[in-house]
Amino acid sequence: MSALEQMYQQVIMDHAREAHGRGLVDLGLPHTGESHQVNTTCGDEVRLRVVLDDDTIKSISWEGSGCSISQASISMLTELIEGEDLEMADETIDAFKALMHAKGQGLDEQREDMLGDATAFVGVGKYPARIKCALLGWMALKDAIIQAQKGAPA
Amino acid sequence: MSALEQMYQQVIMDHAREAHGRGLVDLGLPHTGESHQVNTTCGDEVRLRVVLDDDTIKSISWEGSGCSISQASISMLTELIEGEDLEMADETIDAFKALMHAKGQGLDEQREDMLGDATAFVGVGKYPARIKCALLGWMALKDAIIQAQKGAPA
Amino acid sequence: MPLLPDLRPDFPLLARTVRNGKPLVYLDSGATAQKPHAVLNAEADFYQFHNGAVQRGAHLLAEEATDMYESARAQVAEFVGAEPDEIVWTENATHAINLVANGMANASVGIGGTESARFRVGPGDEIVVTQTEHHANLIPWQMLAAKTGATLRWIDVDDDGRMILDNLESVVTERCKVLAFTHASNVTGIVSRVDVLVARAKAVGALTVLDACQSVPHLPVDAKALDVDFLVMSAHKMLGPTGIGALYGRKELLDTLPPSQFGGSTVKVVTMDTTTWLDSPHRFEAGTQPIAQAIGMGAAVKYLSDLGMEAVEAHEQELATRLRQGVADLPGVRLLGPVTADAEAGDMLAIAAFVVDGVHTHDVGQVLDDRGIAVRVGHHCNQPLHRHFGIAGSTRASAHVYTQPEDIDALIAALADVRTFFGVAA
Amino acid sequence: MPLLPDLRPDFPLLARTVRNGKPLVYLDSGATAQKPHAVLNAEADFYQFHNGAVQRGAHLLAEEATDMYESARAQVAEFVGAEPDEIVWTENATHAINLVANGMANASVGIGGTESARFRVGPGDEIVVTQTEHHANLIPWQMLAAKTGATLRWIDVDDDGRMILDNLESVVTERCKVLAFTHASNVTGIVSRVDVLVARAKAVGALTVLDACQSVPHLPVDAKALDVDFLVMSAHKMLGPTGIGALYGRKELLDTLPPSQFGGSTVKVVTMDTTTWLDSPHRFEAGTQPIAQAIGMGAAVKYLSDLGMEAVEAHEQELATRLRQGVADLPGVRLLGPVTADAEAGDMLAIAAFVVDGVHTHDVGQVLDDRGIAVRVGHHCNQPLHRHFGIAGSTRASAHVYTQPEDIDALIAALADVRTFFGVAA
Ligand SMILES: Cc1ncc(COP(=O)(O)O)c(C=O)c1O
Ligand SMILES: Cc1ncc(COP(=O)(O)O)c(C=O)c1O
Repeated sequence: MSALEQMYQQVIMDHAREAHGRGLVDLGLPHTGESHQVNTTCGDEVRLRVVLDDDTIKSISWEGSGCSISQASISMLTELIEGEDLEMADETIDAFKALMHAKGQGLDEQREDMLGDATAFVGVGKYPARIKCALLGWMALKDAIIQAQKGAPA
Repeated sequence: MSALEQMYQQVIMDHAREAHGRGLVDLGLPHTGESHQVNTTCGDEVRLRVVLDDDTIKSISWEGSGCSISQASISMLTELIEGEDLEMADETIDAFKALMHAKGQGLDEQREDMLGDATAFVGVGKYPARIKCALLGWMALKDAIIQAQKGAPA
Repeated sequence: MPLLPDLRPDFPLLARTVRNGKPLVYLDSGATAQKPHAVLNAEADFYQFHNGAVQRGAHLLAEEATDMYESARAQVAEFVGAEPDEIVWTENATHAINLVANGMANASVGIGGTESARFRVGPGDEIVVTQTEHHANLIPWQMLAAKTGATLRWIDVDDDGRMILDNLESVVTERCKVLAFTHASNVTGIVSRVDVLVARAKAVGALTVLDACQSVPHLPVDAKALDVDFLVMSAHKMLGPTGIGALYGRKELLDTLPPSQFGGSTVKVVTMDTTTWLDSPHRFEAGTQPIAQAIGMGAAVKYLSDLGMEAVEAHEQELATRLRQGVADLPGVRLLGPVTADAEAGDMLAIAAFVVDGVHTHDVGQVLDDRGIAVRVGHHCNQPLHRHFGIAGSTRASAHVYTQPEDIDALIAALADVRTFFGVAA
Repeated sequence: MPLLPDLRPDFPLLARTVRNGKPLVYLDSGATAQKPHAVLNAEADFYQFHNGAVQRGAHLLAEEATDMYESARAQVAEFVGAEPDEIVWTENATHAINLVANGMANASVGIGGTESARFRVGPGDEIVVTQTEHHANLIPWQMLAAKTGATLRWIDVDDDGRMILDNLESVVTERCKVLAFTHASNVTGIVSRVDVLVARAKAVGALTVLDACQSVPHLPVDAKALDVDFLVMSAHKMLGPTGIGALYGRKELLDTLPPSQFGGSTVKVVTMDTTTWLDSPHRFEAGTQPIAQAIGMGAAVKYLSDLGMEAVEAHEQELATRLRQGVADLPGVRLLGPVTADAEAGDMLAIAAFVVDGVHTHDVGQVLDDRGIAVRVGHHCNQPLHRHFGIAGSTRASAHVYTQPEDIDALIAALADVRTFFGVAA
């Protein structure tokens, strides 16, 4: 597998084509948080919304456009994190960041398990300029959770 | 003669020690012009005053302080130009400038004759940073003549 | 039109390989150019034999450094048809534009006194730019407007990115104090109708500021012939070093524009609470100057002059057509701007910004990079124009004197495969 | 105190001869330092193998260039005890000070909104400097006062050039919004009582700006330990290239100070009439950055760190005493400032500015130059202090890591002959 193929693995291409969670959902609940992130290199944007129910991430939805890496990454995080609790979300975010900074090497088994399909992004770590793409949604997620915790009413 | 000795010839040292024309003279006449010049490298200043009587430079006087090159140069120009007519003054100013940019080479005989003792500054032309020193008074002279011609009453 | 000889041996970087030993196809010169040995040697020679502070001190090194620094200024001046004291060194072209805009802002609050009055702007005055400006020639003017209460207006562009000049008289009016526009677009490669714009500015008494970043490296440019008031350029796009650019300004303007960077080497007399300025260009060069970089820029314009700017222009035109036509002919690829120039507009740059249907610009760039082809992706510091085209970004290929036709052919071949790779080919 | 080993072989320029084959005695490092091979090689390596635009594009060169550029930032940050995103690259130290002063001027007219309110100054507010400042740390504050209507005040110095701190409370009052002062004087070599000044500024809630141009190259400096808000330095005095300096600022301040140079690479979203900024440090780095120079500055601080700043300081102290005592002991020569430091003030720099009775500074410099000794003559961009000393200029010798005791001995020997040459010796 060439470095390019390693970057654009099939599962990534699939998520890029059919992204999960696209389209902002308004549940009309308190503890809804939103974050808008821009990748300043290319102008790609994402607006991501999180709804908390106690410690649980009840809903993730988003809108935006971007490259296959950013879109697939947001799609996968939606799948991975929706329905999970905050602690697990935090750990997963950290694991994904670690994967991005692993320069194309994998992580330990435990964290790879936690990331599931998202380990497919391992190849991105070899391309520093693309790490921002892969992290875009995750930064939005982290920020939206903080906003939601502030209890901003929907 | 070393380059340094060529620069600081005896006649220059003598003028530097006993400068002509120092002390501003107020003749109370119209067609008096004054110029203030600063050598921005070292902060040296000269204020030079010219009084015209028709086409004749009736009086040159100045005050200021500076290095031996600048002081000797002002002193010599006072001796050379005072009492001369404007055309001769212009030509001498041009000849002195030419000497400064001759990189330590002399000028043709005619212009050297015109400069008299001031040809002793030939050595300064080898030191670009010092040309400003030697020219300081001459710039002031040129400017003061223009001011005087404007007929600014004394 | 004849191409230049193959100059790649003069450019050490072009000999390197990338991504597992692939030869480098460098098509990102619009962002920054590679440097010939002559430029690197000029800087090294300065540091190794002549390094000293300029315009200060009386020792030999200081003299030599000053002489080299001022000679470089004279070289750059000659290159754009100006006098040496009409050239101010700046960190880059962006800073050169800011020097003018910030100087005008300072004049507007009274700095420089009545001598600087002609640079004042305020409520009721207008500042005009265009919709095809690089951020560097847009934001400084936005901020000048914000600081002074003047109004920012702009010349729109058409679907091809050409400035719309029919209604120029209604956009550039008597209220216009300054008209800032690009000489050549860093996205579409269109060369502007400087003649038309300058004529209108003159008719209403507005100052003109020409962003010549993309033109000066590729076409003969003569500031006096163009009759602009200010013109900016960046060395790093002209085969020169990073860290240096230059502002051309008409002497009488530079002598009265107030500085906006204050410090040593710019002053005559300083007391604890007052300062008087030197004449231009030194009044603008605050602090220790980018000396080695100025000398490097001098060497760069010498290299270009030795090639001959007419020859450089011919080379650029030849590549422009091959590149833009090649991209436009690809199925599923949208070229931004016209394929070739309009008759009266003259040249186009050898730049092609494009969008591949169904593939994001970052993904396009990635596939090209994997093949050793370096292009730029994103908005190229020109968000408003991309928004006008209805897109967030594009992929841009751009050439320089060392670019050869086979570089362009390599790009076209790789692009043909991009859609297949992402499974969007017909 | 131990001297450093003889480092001259690391500095190619020091091998050259001057004025008819005389060996060079370079004592003008206070103006600009010579560069070691390590710095020249770092720049050459960048241009030859990695040159590309940073923070843009996705190709290999762009990635490598960005990585080298940001690594250099981290090196400089570590060198002064800061975080990488607390370091902003500037053209030189002068521009770094202007960045703060002009940013405050912009905040004062509303740029940056309420987020930037803490930087606003206006009538009734005071800006305080000292009488021993380099023009770079004086004029920007004069101009901030002129633009905003704030009042400029200053801390006087005594006959030796020491800041008078007894009455500090009456000079730095509750009205003071910013206190800008030098870490070490480029004329007297006195190191300032940063602790006392910072304590007073904090007591009245004023921002502090430390001009560390002369300290950072010679002493260990830790911005956090000094507890200043901003600190500036210039690479060319630190064995680094020309064309680059750096501003340290506390992150929370840098994130809210409005920029004053506008253009590409500083922005998030740009429309034709609005712009939002990136966070620091990028919001301040408008246009194509001085990339090679940043990398060169990184190599320079690595060279200094490898020597060890404690060792550098010890070397400097040893030379300071030899130089200042040597000059002070010469008959008919007046040393500016005290011979050695006061106990509580700590270090002095190995700088000696002096006046030879009856001989103008330019003439002194000329004789020294003729012997191959490079010193600086004039006011050293510090007119107010010279005026305070009752003189227009002085001759200044200054050392660096490559200076050896015999360089200083050569100066002292030559100085002894200067008065004889001009016939003013007793
Ligand atoms: C104390 C001091 N501050 C500021 C500066 C200005 O540094 P630069 O000229 O590199 O901007 C200098 C050097 O000239 C200096 O010695
Ligand atoms: C048209 C145009 N203007 C201005 C600039 C800014 O030049 P610099 O980044 O060197 O300041 C650029 C290059 O990025 C450009 O292409």
